[in-house]
Amino acid sequence: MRYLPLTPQDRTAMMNVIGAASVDDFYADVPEAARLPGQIAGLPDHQGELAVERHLAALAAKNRTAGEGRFFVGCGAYKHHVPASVDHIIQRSEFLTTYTPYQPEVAQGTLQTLFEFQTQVAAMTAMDVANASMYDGSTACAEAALMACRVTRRKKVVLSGGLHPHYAAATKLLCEAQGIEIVQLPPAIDGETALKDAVDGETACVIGQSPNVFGTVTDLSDVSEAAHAQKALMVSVFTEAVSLGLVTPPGEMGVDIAVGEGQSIGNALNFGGPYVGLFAATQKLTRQMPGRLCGETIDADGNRGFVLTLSTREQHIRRDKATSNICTNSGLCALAFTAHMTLLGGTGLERLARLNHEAACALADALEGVDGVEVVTPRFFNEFAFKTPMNAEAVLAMLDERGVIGGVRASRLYPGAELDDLIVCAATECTTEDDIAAYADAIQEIV
Amino acid sequence: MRYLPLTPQDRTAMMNVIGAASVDDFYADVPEAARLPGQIAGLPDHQGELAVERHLAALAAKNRTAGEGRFFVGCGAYKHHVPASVDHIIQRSEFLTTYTPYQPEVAQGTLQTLFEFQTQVAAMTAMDVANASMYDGSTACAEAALMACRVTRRKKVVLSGGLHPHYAAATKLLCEAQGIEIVQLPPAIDGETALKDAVDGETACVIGQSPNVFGTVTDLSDVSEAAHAQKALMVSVFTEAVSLGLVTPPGEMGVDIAVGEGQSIGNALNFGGPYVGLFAATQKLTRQMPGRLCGETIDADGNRGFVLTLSTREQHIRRDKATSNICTNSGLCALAFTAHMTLLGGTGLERLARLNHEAACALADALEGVDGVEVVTPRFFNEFAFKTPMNAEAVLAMLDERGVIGGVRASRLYPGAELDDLIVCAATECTTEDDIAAYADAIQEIV
Amino acid sequence: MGMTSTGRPTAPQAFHADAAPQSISGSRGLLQREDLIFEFGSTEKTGVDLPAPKGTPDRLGGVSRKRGTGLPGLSEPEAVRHYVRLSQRNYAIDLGLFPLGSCTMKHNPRLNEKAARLPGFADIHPMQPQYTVQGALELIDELATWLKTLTGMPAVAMSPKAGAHGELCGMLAIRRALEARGELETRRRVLVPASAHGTNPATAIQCGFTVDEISADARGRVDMVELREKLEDDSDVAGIMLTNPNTCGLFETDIREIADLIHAAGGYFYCDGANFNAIVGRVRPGDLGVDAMHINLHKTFSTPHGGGGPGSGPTVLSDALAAYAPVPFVVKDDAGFRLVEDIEGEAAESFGRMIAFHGQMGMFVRALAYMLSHGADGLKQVAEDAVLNANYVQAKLKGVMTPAFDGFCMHEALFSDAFTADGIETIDIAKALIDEGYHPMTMYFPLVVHGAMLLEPTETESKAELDRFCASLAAVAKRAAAGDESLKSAPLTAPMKRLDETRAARKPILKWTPPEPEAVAAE
Amino acid sequence: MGMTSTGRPTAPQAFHADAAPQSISGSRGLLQREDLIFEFGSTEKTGVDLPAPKGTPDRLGGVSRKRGTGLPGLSEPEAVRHYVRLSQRNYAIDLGLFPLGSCTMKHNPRLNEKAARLPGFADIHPMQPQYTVQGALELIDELATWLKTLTGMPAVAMSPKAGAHGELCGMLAIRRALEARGELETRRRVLVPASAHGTNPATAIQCGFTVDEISADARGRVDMVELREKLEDDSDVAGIMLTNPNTCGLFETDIREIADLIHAAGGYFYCDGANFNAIVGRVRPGDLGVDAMHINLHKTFSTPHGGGGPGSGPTVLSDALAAYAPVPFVVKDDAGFRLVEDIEGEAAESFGRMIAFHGQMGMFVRALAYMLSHGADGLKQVAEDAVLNANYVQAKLKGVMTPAFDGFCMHEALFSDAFTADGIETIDIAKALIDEGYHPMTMYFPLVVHGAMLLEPTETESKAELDRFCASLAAVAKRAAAGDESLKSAPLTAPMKRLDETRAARKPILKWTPPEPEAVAAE
Ligand SMILES: Cc1ncc(COP(=O)(O)O)c(C=O)c1O
Ligand SMILES: Cc1ncc(COP(=O)(O)O)c(C=O)c1O
Repeated sequence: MRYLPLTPQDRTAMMNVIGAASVDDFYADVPEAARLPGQIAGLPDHQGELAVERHLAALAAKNRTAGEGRFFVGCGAYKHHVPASVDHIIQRSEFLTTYTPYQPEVAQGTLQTLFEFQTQVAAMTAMDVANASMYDGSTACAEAALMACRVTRRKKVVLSGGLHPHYAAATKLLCEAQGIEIVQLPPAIDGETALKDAVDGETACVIGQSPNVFGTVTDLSDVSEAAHAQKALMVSVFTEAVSLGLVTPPGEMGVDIAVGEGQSIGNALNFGGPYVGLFAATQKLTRQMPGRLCGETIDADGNRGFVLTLSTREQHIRRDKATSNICTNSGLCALAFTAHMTLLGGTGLERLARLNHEAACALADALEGVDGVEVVTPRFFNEFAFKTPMNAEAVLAMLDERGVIGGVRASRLYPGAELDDLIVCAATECTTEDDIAAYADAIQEIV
Repeated sequence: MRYLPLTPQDRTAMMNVIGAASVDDFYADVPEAARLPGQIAGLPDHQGELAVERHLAALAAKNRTAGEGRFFVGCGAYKHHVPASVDHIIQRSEFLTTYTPYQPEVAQGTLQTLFEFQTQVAAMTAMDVANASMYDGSTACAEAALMACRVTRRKKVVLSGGLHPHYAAATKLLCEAQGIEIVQLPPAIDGETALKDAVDGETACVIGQSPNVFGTVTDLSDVSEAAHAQKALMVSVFTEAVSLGLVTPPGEMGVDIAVGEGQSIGNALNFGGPYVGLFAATQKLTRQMPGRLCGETIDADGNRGFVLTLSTREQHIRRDKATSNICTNSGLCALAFTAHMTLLGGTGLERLARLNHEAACALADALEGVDGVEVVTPRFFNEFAFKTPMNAEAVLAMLDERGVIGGVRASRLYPGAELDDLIVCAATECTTEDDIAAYADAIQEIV
Repeated sequence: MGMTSTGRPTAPQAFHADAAPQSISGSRGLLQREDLIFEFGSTEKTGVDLPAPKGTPDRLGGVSRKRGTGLPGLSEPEAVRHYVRLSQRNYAIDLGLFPLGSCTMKHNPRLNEKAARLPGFADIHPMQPQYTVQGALELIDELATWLKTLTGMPAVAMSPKAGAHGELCGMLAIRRALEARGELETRRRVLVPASAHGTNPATAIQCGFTVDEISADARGRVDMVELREKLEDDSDVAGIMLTNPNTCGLFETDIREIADLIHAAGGYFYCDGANFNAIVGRVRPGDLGVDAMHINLHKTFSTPHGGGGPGSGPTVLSDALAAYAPVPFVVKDDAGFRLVEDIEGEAAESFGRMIAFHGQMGMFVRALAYMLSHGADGLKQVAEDAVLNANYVQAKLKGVMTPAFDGFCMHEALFSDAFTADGIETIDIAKALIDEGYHPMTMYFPLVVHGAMLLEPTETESKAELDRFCASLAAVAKRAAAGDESLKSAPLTAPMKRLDETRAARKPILKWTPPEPEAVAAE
Repeated sequence: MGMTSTGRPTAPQAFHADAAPQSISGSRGLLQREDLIFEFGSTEKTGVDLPAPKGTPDRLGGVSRKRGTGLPGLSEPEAVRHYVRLSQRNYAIDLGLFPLGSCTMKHNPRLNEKAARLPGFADIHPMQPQYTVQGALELIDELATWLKTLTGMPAVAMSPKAGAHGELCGMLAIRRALEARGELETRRRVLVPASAHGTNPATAIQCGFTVDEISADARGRVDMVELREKLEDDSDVAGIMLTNPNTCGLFETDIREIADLIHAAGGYFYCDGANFNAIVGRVRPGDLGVDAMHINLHKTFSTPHGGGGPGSGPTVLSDALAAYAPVPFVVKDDAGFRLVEDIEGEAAESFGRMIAFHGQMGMFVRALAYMLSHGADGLKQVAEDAVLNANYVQAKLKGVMTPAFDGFCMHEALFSDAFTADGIETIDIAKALIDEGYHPMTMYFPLVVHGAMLLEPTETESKAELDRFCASLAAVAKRAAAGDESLKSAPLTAPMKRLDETRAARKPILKWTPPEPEAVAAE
C-alpha cells in the first residue's frame, strides 16, 4: 500500500525486537465481544490513484461550479478571484504539513505569518487586537456572545433581525446550553436600526451585522452607545470581509468585539468549508478572548521571534476554566487570507471593494430598470435583496433555465417568515457586464 | 504592475544614485532609426489575473483532452497516469525556480536528483552511463548519430524503416548539415530486421527502434553484431519508456548508444512538449556524450556531494570543439521522471509495463475479433498497427463520431508511402475494458 | 570545537554557534533574513492588478470607511519570496518524523490535495440550489457511510469543524437527550478522567455541565473502584467523556463495563475518538457501548494539519442520540440527495445548528480520497502498523527512558521524566531533539504522568526512520540522565534559539505597531 | 567566536563551523540528512498502487527483459520527504536575488503554472486530430503574433526547445538560404565575437560552418576595424552571430552598420536574443537589420528554469529567411487552424524538421500568460526596470569593484577582478556571496574580461533587496581587495562546503553502484 513504508520483513524484524508474536498481542485488551474476525465488511478494498481520482472526478462533475455560469449567490460566502500564488503558498509542505506551532524554534514560519495575520485583521476591522482565527464566522459569533457574557457577568444576548440566521442559530445553540437568554429580533432588511431599543440593564451584548444578511450596511455607532449606556458590549458581525475596504469598520463604530467570515479573502467557496473565522476586540478584552494568540518575544540570543501566548486562557492549560474549548482552528485558511491580503495591500483591498460595490450597483440599476422589480435594500455593499411580484423560488428556477443562478430566496433563510417574494443576490469583481445584462434580460422575460 | 516591485519613488531615488536623467539615457546607444516613440503598437495593455485566466481557459476549452474520452493515440507520446505527488515535487519553489546547478554548494537538491536520475536511466536501459537529459527523444536520436560519427570518424548513418519518421527527420537534418550521409530504409512494420544487411564499412552507426513506430518489438542483438563486425556503432531508440519494464532493454542487445523519450514517466502529454530526452551509452563512450553529466565528489569537510562534471565536453568550456551546442536541457522533466520512477521502483515499473501490455493485447484481441480487421504488428508492447478494408482517415473520423479517438493513421506519419489503410493505436494502464469494448463495437459498425 | 561520540560538546561555552561569520545581509547561506511585511511593504505596492473603478456614485448611504487600513502591499515576487522564506523556518511531516503524541501527524497524500481542488468541489457555493450540487451531497453521504461502517454506529453528524467541535456536538446531543427525558435540570455531572485532553472538560463546561474528575489507576486506565464510588449516587450523572485508546496510549481494558455502568446510571458514554488511528479497521467503537464519538479527519484520515487547522470532526451517534443530530444533514430519496436544513419534519428533534453551512467539505473530499485509497484492508493495516511502530519505539527506548506503564502500548509510547538527572527537564530533551533534526514529542501531557513525553510515530514512518530517531532520542536521553547541562542551551541548529515565552505573556505584543504612529496614517 | 564589523572572523581557524554538536541522526535542526534512494529504498516498496496483471499470454514474441532493473522504490511518504528534504538544499529565485548574468533569473508567476496545467493544454496529445486541438493551435498562433510584433519580424519558428536550439534553427535557415542561392559550398565562414556565449560557436560548427572570432574593442563592443578587415574578402562569409545587447551587458552601438556590412558581404545576421529582456517593448530587433534571432521564453518571458530546463527558444526570421522555417508550423484559414507538417506546398522550401512534435507547448502557455499579464505597456516597463536595476547595482558597486567598461550598462553589470588582491579569485567572491544568502553572479564569462563577474538583477528585484545585496557584495569585495584569506573557505553556512570539482572529473562517478555488486542482482 503506497502510504505504508513497512515491508513484511520490516514487520517481522520489529516484532522480534518488541518480543511480540503477532499484532494481536497489542490488541489483547480489546473485549472479546468487540474483536472482529477479519477486516470490516461492507467497504471496498484499497485502490490506486487512477481509480480514486476517477471516482471523485465523477462526483465533482455532478456539481455546477460558480465559475461556469452567471452566478449571483452570496448570503455568507462569496465568489472571488484568488491569486494563483496564494494556492502555491498554502501548498508549501512546510505550511501544509505542520502542526500548531507549539515548538516556536521550528515554527517561526507559521508564527510570523500569524502575527502578520493578527495585525492585518486588527487594521481591517480597526480594532485593537485580533486572534489567530476561529472555525468560521458563525462560530466566532457564538463565541463572541459567550465572551460578552463572561465579561459582563450577564446572561442575555440581543440578536439583530439582520444577523445571518445561521449565525443566529449557532449563537442561540451555545448560549442556551449555558442558560443565556436570547432575544432574537424579527428578520428585517434594515434590522440593525431596531437594536438600540432592545438593549436593557440585563443585556450582556447586542449583536448587529453590517453588511447584514439582506446586504444592508448600517453605522452601528448609536447602537454601541445605547449598549454602552447599559454597560453592555457591542458585538458586530460581517460575512463579507472585502466590505472592510469600503464600509465603516467595527472600530469606527464603537464596537467592543468584531467577528466575521474571512472566506472572501484567499479562500475558495468549498461548499461552505473550510473557512476562517475572524475575531477582534478592544485591548482591555484581550485576556477574555477565545482561541490562539501569537505574540512577539526574543530568543536566547536576543533575536526577535514569535510564540503562541496567553495560553492560560486556553483549554490545554486551563481545562474547565478555559475561555473556549477550541483547539484546532483554521490555520491554513488564515495563511491564505494573510497571503492574499499581503498581495492586495490596503490600496488593493480598497480598490477590490470598490469594484465589488460598483458591480452590485450596476446590477441593482439593471434590475430596477425592469418594472415589477423593487430593490428593497436601502444601503448596500455588494449584495442586496429585491422583490418581484412572483414567488422567489419560481423566479430563481426560471432564471436558471436562462443560465442565471440568481441568488438565494429569503424563504430558504427564514422558512417561517413571509418573505416568499424576496431574493438576495450578490455581485463581485468576477461579475461581468454580460452577466448583469443577462440577469436583467432574464428577469425582464420572467416578470 | 504586480510583477514589478519598483515604485515610482524607488525609480526616482535610484536614478539619482545612478546620476541619470531618465531611462532614455540608458538606451542612448540605440540607433535613431530604431528608437520607438512609445510602446509597441498592436498589442493589448496589461491585464489582471482574472482576465488572463479567462482568456486562456477559453482557449483550453477548445481542445479535447485525452482524459475525457476513449483515447488510443500513441506514436511517440503516451497517455499515462502521473501520481499527484510528482506534480507537488516539481512545483517546489526550490526545484522550479532555480538554475542549472553551476554552484554545487547551493544546488545539492538538483544535483542529487540528477545523480539518481542518471542511475535510474542507466539501470532501465541496462547501459553503463546516462546523461542528465536532452530536449526530447528526437533530438537525443540526432545527437546519437552525430556522436557515433565523431567516435567512428565516419560519415554515414543507417536509419531503420521502423524509426519514428519525426526522429528520422530530425536526425537527417543535423547529419546532412554536417555532410553526413543518411541511408533511410523504407517504412516497414518489421523494419529492424532489414538493418543488418544495410551496414557496411563506411557506416558510423545503425539506428534501430524497439518498440518501433508501428509498435513492433525486436531483439536487436544480431543487428548490433552486424554493426560491430563493421566497426560501426549500434544505436537503439525507444519512444515509450514504460516498455523498459518488460521489453528487452538496449543493454541486453549489445547496443552502444541508447536514446529515447522519457515523457511516459512523470510527464503529461503537453501537446508534445516539454518532454525529456534520455541518453545512455557504454562506459568507454562517456567522454563523447553530449549534454550534462552529474558526478560524485566530496566537499572541503570530506562529505559526499555532487557536481556537474566533464564539462570540458560542453559548449560553455569547449565552445567550437564541444560535443554539442546544448545548454538548457529538460531538468524539471527529468525531475518528474526520476520522482515517478522512485515511486514506482523496479517492481512497480515492471507491473506498470505488464498492465500496458495486457491492455494492448486485449485491444488487439478485440479488434481481431472483428472481421476485416487485421493486426499487422507481429510483436508489440502497448502499441500496434492494424489494417481495415477502408481508408484509415475515414475510419478514424467514423470512430470519432462514436466517441473513440482511435489512433494515428500511418499516412500522417508517411505522407508519401502507400499506407492509407493502416492505423497505429496504443493502450495504456488508463485504458479501460469499456474503452476497448467501445472501440471494437465501433469498428464492427464501421467495417 | 571537539565533540564526544554521543555528540556531547567537550567545550560547552563554545556552544553559541557563531563560528560562521555574521553576514551583512542578515541571511546565512540558504536561511534568508525576512522582516515583517509591515517593515518593508508599502501602500504603493500591490501584487494584484485590478481594473480601475468607474467612479460611479455609491449606494453606501454614507456608511463608508473613514481611515484607510494603512496596510502595506507587496508585489508578487516579494510576496512569494516572503512566504517561501518563512516556510523554511517550519518543521513539517514532509521534512521528517513528527512524533507529537495525540496528534497523529501522518503523511498527507497529495492526491487528496488535488481532488479537493477540483472545481466541482472547490468552486461550489453552500447556498446554491441543491439540484446543482448533487455530487457534493453524494460525497458527503458516501463519506458518512464509511464513517458509520468503520465505527459500527448508526448515525453521524458532519457539521463539526474539528475534534473539540465534535465533542461539543456529542455533548449537545446528550444534553438534548436528557432534556427530552426531562432530566436535564437534575443530570449535570459529567465524569472526566484526569488524563483527558483539555478540550474534554472545556467542552463539558461549554455545554453547561459540571466536571467530576476520575483518576487513573496504576495501569494508566480508569480507576474502576473510584468510578463505582462516583456512581453510587448517580441521579445527577449526565455521562462520561472517555478517550479510547486513552491519552496514555492504552486501550481502556474495562471499557465495556464502564459503558454498562454509565448506561445503568442513566448517563451517556461520550468517547473522544482522537486516537481512533490505533484501532481503525480493527475495532468498532459501536461494539464498545459508545453513544457518541468524534473523529478527527485531520488525524486518522490524513487531512493536513496546516499549522493549526482547518480540521474536521464528524461525530458518530448511537441510536439513543441519533434523533438529536444537528442540522443540516443529507438524506437520499428517489428525487436524489437533499439537505435537511430546518428544525422540523425529519429534524424535529435536532438539537439545532452548529455552523453556518454544511461542514468542512474540503476536508471531506480529502478524507474520502484517503479511505478509498486504503480501503477496508488498508485501514486495518494502518492501525496495525501505527501500533507496531509505537511499540517498536517503546521497545527500543525503554532501556534508556522510563516507560510510564508496563506492557504493550497502542499507537503511542508514553514515558515519564523519572530517568532524568535533577535540573534536566522534559523540555530540555524536547529541544535537544530539534538539534537531531526531529520535532519534539508531546510534552507534559497527559497530566497524570510526571514530565510526560508522549510519542506517536504513526504508521507512515519507515523502520529506517524509526531506528535513526530512536538512536537520536536515546543519545539525548543518556545526556539527560547524565545531567548534561548543555541540553539547556538546545536547540542550537534551529533557525532560532530557545524563545522566551514568559516574556511574551508578561506584556503581550499581539500585533505590529509602527515606530512612530504617523507612519501608518500617512498612507 | 568574534567577528569584525565587516563580518571578518577574528579567529579564522575557528572557521570550520562545528560549534553546534554533531548529531547522531546526521541531521541538524531543519536540515535533514538524506541518503540516495538506492541506499534506503527497496524493490519491496512502491509508492504506486497498481492492479494486479491478469497474467494473460504475452505478445512480445520473446523480446522480453532478462534481468530486472533492480531499482528500489519508496512509499509515497518516503518519496515526498526525499524530494522535499533535497529541495531545501537548493537556492532559488523564490528564496532570493539570483544575479546570474546572461540568465535572466526573474520571478516566475504562479498564474503561468496554473494555466499550463489546465487539462485543455496539459492533457492533449501532439498527434490527435487537429480539429480536436484548435485551441492549442490558436494559442501558438497568438503567441507567434506577440513574438513577431515585439521583435518587428515577419516570421517565427516555434519548434526550438531552448536558446541553443533556436540558434540551430536560425543558422540552419541561413544555411538553407545559402543553399538556395547555390553558395553553400563557398560560404562557410561565420563571424563570432570572442565575447559570445559558448553555444554560438558550437552551433555554427554543428551546422557545418567554420568559426572566425572577432575581438571586442575597448568599449566592449565589436571591433569595427577588425570586422572590416575580416570582410575584405567576403566571398566565403555566411554570416555573423552577434548577441545584442551583448554579453558584456552593452548595446552594440554599431549594430546597424554591422548589419549593413554583413548584408553587403552577402551574409546573414544572426542575433542571439538571450538578452532581449533589456530591450523588450522598447527596441525591435527587426529595426536593427537582424535576419534571425532566438528568444529564450525561459528568460525574457518568465518560464521557470527548473534547475536546468525545460526552456523554449522560438526563433524570429526576416523576409530573407522566412520561407526556410522548419515544419511543423501553424497556418490559419477559413476552416480554422492547421498544422503544416510536411515539406511540400507552403513548406516546400522549409529546411526540415527539428523535433518530433510542435515545440514546447507547456512553455508557450506560460509565456503567453506572462505577456498578456504585462501587456505592451508592462513589457516596456520590464525592460526599463531591468536596465535601471542593473545600472543601480553598477553605480553602487563601482566604488569597490572594477567595472569592465565605462558608462551605463543595459540589463547587467560587468566587473573584472582587477580590484582583488593577489591570490583572491572571482570564485572566492562568488562563494562568499553564498554566506551572505545570495546566489553568486556569473563567473569568468564573458571571456573577454579577466575574472569576469556578470551581474543581472532583473526587474523583479525591489530596491530594498538590491540595497541589501549591494551592501553584502561590497563588504565581500572589500575583503577581496584586502586579500582576506578566509574567503577561500567560503561558503561556511551553505549545506555543503566548497566541492572538489577536479576530483569529480578525474575519475568520474556518474551513477550509484552497490557496495557489493551482488546486492542489485539479488532483487
Ligand atoms: C485527545 C484529544 N482530544 C481532542 C482533541 C481536540 O481536537 P481538535 O484539535 O481537532 O479540536 C485533541 C487534539 O489535539 C486530542 O488530542
Ligand atoms: C547569451 C546566451 N546565448 C545562448 C544561451 C543558450 O540558451 P539555452 O540555455 O536556452 O540553450 C544562453 C543561455 O545561457 C545565453 O546566455
